[in-house]
Amino acid sequence: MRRLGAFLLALIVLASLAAPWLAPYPEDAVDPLSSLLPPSPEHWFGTDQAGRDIFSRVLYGGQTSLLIAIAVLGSSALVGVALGMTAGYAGGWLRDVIMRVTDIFLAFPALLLSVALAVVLDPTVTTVIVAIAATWWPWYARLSMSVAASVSTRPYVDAARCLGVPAPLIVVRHVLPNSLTPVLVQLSLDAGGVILTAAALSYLGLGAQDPIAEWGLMVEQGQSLISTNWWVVTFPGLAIVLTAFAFNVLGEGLRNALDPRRTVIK
Amino acid sequence: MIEVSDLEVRYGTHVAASVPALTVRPGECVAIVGESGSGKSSTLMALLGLAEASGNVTICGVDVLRAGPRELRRLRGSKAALVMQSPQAALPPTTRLGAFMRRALKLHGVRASMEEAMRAVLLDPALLRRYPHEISGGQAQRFAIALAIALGAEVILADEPTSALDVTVQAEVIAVLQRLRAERDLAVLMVSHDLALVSTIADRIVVMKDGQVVGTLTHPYTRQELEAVFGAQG
Amino acid sequence: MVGYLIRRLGQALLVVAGVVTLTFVIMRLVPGDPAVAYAGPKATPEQLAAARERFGLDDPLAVQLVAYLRDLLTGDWGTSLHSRQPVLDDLALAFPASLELVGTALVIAVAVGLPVGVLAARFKTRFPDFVVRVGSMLAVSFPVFWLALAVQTIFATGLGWFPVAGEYDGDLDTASPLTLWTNITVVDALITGNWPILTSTLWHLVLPALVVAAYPAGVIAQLTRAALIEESTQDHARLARALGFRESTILTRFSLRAALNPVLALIALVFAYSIVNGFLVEAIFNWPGLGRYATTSIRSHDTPAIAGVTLLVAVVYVLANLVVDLLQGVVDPRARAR
Amino acid sequence: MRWHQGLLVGVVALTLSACAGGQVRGADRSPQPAADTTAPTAQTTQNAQTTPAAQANDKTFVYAPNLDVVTDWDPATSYSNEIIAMANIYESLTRYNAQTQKAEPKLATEWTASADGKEWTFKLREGVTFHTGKPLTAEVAKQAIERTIKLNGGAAYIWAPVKTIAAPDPLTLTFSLKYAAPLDLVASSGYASYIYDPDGVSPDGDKDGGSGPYTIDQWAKGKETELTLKAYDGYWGGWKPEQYRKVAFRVTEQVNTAWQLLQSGEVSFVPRLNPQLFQQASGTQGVQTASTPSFQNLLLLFNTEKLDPEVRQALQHAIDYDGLVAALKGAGVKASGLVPPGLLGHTPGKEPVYDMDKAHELLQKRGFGVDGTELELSLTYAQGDDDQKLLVTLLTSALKKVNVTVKAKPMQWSAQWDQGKKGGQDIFVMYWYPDYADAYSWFYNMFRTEKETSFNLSYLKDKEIDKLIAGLPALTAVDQVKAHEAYADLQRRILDEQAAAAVPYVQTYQRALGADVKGYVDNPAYPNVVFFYDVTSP
Repeated sequence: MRRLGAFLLALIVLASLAAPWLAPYPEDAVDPLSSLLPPSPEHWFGTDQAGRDIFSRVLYGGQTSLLIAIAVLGSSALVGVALGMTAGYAGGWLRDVIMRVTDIFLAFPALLLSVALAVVLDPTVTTVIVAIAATWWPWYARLSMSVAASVSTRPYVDAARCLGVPAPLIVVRHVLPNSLTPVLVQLSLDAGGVILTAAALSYLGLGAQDPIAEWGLMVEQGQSLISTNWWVVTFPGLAIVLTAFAFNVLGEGLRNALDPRRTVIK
Repeated sequence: MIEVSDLEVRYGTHVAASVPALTVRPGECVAIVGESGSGKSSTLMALLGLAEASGNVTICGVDVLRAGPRELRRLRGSKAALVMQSPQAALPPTTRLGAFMRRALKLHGVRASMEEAMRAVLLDPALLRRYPHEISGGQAQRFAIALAIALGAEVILADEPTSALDVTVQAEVIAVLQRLRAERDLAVLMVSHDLALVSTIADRIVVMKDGQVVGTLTHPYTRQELEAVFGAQG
Repeated sequence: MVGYLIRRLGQALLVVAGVVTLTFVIMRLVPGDPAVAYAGPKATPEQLAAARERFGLDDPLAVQLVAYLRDLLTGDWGTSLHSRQPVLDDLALAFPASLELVGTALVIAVAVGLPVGVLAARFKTRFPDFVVRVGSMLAVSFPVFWLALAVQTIFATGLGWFPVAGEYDGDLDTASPLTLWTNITVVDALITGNWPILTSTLWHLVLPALVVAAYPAGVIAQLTRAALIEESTQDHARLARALGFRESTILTRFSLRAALNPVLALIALVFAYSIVNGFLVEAIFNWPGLGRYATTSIRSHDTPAIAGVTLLVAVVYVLANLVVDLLQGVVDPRARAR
Repeated sequence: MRWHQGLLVGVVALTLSACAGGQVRGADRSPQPAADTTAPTAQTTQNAQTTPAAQANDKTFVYAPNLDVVTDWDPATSYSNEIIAMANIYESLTRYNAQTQKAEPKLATEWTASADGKEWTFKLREGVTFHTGKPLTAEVAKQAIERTIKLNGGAAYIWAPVKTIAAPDPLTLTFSLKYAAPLDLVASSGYASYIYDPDGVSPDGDKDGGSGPYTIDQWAKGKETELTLKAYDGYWGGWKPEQYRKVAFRVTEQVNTAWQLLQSGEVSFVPRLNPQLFQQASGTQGVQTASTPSFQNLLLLFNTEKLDPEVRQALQHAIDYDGLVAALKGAGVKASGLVPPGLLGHTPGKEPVYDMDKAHELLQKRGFGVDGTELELSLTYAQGDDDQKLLVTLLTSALKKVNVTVKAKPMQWSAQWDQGKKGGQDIFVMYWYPDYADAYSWFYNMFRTEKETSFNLSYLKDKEIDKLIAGLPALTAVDQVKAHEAYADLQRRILDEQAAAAVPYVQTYQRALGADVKGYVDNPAYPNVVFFYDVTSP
């Protein structure tokens, strides 16, 4: 199972990174006269309303989606784990404060907070990253907090405390390594979700804007042409499904390999 | 009645335990002793056909390793009963004790009085309405024994029955076990790492180390014999 | 138990207050003048000034926030700038339809996800398990708006098996008028025995509900399978096996109830998530839920309305969690001891 | 366990009782005789002639708008999408005809203006009653217009020239103005010009004070079929069997969903399809299309304070006008000057030219261009508008070739307008449409010097142009030939000399209707309005 996921993902990452060479046309080559051509040998996926080659844009779109996924997961894991660690290790009132803030962000429907933020900052790819990260870090905070809390009760952590080792050092050397596995597993599981949310944001017109190639945006643009030019909306949609599926399969495989016993609710 | 000969318990390719010969006659109590990881629990599981094993095991006339699933299911519970280490965890958390026992009795088509079985292990029948987490460890262990008796088991396999309990409660459970063994001529095979406790009730002690039987002591044991077997490891 | 409940309610209120403040502050940072949404795109400067004055848009942010929170407590959720109606009335009108859609979707998701999860756990590592795992992973990989478009084009327009859009046939409004009690069409139709509207609404509900149900069904199946497998490795399952119970009985009788705990918690979480997912589906299927109101509010950045929608979804999330807490007590006796 | 169930049951009962009581949604609320709603089914219409009392034609005209219909029920302040219903419930003194470019009689049968265009007298139609039963008199008309002016909402500013209104006799209405203005055109406006019975006005749409052919039947805000209208039997124009007696507005956000509903016959009219669907519609059986130039054009307003004149002229030449109109596939037609066709002041022959060499030449004059310094321009346009996105895409890639980078930012109107008022961008892209059929609206709003910027988003400050604009109303009222010359002169100054703006195209309405709808005429003076009384179905 895991091999399938890894293979699919490698394929997608390679195709996206190699977009500049693989793609037959530049990302934003506009050609109004050849707008909305059906799939053909020159245009494998056909062209969109502005006459741009959809196959090339799907490849470039891969770059955008992967960039968003990595940036969101990276930043939210960083913030989440840091907060989670301090909360888990420190305990007491600090833990409660952090947990309440996390609850507030958790209670906030992810898409709505992203939409609210995207409306505030003008719609660009960075906005999407900030908006989704703002709703994703609580998961990692809560996860790493529970792990840190259990790890910090282990005898060897108490022993280190008795030796007067400063708290931050204990956290970094002892608590952090043990908490990484569940967080890592969760990251791979969440990647699919991030891509879907980013696509939803762009679909609502609050994410990446023209002429940047972004799958959600391409679906939105092609949506009203579904009964006349089906290919404009179909291929970007399939790209989203395939990538999210690959991430999910890899995540599932990783979870079973690294962490067979823990079932983590996302 | 339990008869075992050249039993080998395997996890994939790794041989967890091998027992050349072991018999437990009705009314007799035999204990398998050894550190954790010496393969004693796997042996017990193999006796009920719940672990991959070769050789031959007959319990109450049933050749366990070659019996079909239906025959095995009839053996388990009604002839051979298992008592596990952590009492609470061994009972389904969301089912009341009485309901669980009633369903087990129905499964084996045994009509027995649950109240009588509870009294036999000195438990108040009213506890039947409780959930597992609403009773103590000792009570849970005795309930497991009551379950075995109610089903009419002739053989009891106990996997570290008392190690999770504190000393006073241990004595109660052992006393009940001893009394029932005598009254009902039960064959008891117990697995434990607590030598002191075992030496008070077991007729014979089989000592295992790293999956091998390293010695068998018969009651009464002299200090020398014990040291000879255990002292050697230092 | 009551003490525990009060503490949970306290936490819930705190969370909701936090969500409201967060939304309000974010919305007020939005560039552009909210008064335009009220006064109209071609309003004259005086009309804009009048609108700003009426809604106190010129006061400092803190004053506006305090005023907004105070009104909130008295049930005044502010006036929506673009619909010029009290926000609470707009929500009361539009939300039941979203509730109807998401509620049906969740019923389908549980009805499909749970048994499929049990099936996968029962035949662990064998073919049915593989099919369920791949299927559920696919279900959670679909972008809901794209799935809605595909399903509508294939089953409604293409094959014509289902209606293209709408909550029920338009002419039914006169042919067999519906008496409103809860504003949820299916419930009202059921209560007043209005069969034509009931059948028509259910028929219109099939496609959108299935689309919204895809994600929850997937995650429920995955979690049920994982929870069941974990339960079946516990000691009590081994004892049950030692007592001669058959594997399937162990799964359904003993392990399932214990595994329901995490699944219930998941349902509360997925419920709030699906409401927002529903917004995207409503636009495509012309479903008169909160989606249209939410997207219009966001587009005309109508702060009170957006804050109202967010608050409503947050309250639903908190309520769902509370209900789940109660249900967990019913399902799993251990939870009651908490 | 027990009290859990108690709590749950309690909660459910609470929500049930708290919600709306037993209010019946479908049934009629106004005092219509019950017989009216249970209209006989289709087959009985054949024998309609034999029983004149029976219903002539109960077919419903279903209009599928893409936005919520009603925001404001008050005819005085209504200023948004509800015009598509209000124009059928309320009537004005006159109605504009785009073919003759003149205002034609409606509630006023005839009218005269004094030589100086400051005194106007309107003769009112006899036998007209409002839906409240009250007959139409000059006194009621006077009250209505004065209430609209007092409320000063929506497009009330159109009555700015009015000094006093008088009702010498029940059927004569006279206006005296502060300055000459084309009052017949003003009275034909789509907004704030309705003549209504103030007692009939109600904010929650359960009754109306209109005199039009239809009255409100049922308003269910937020529902898919948001609004239904029904025929007003006492309408002065009378009723013929083939006319529609019922109208339903079924809100459909997605254009693709609207197209499916039209094909399946569930909807009779879709106001806007995208160009591709429109092309397919013209070839589809059971569907007819109508394409008419509107009074709405797309404008690029260049920041006259920040950009040099040569740069502005270069930008005028850098728009691929033909490529854009081709890509729009009929949704727009090339514009000639600021004033769309069908309005007084439209000057043919001013079509702009796409000429990148000339543009580059102009840029080089100011030190820009391929070998000059890179020019960066900020542009704002409407978020989510496909046509504007297309223009921006074409303009960005064209200017890239001459070393000009365009930072385009899609924004919501309120944010875009707010930034525009503070002079925050180089190019401001937006649509404009007049409130009434008079070209004056473009010049008064967008090119007249403003102390506090409202719509003059090219920040033009030119005394000469201001003077010419101020003279327009009087000329339109008194001497239309001179008015036309004044418009031509103004456009030469604004577009050619100052190069303050570029007008890529005039939007064409692309309507799609059911095949059975006959007699539909698209009147651009009333955006997206279908006059249901004027259409018939066999």
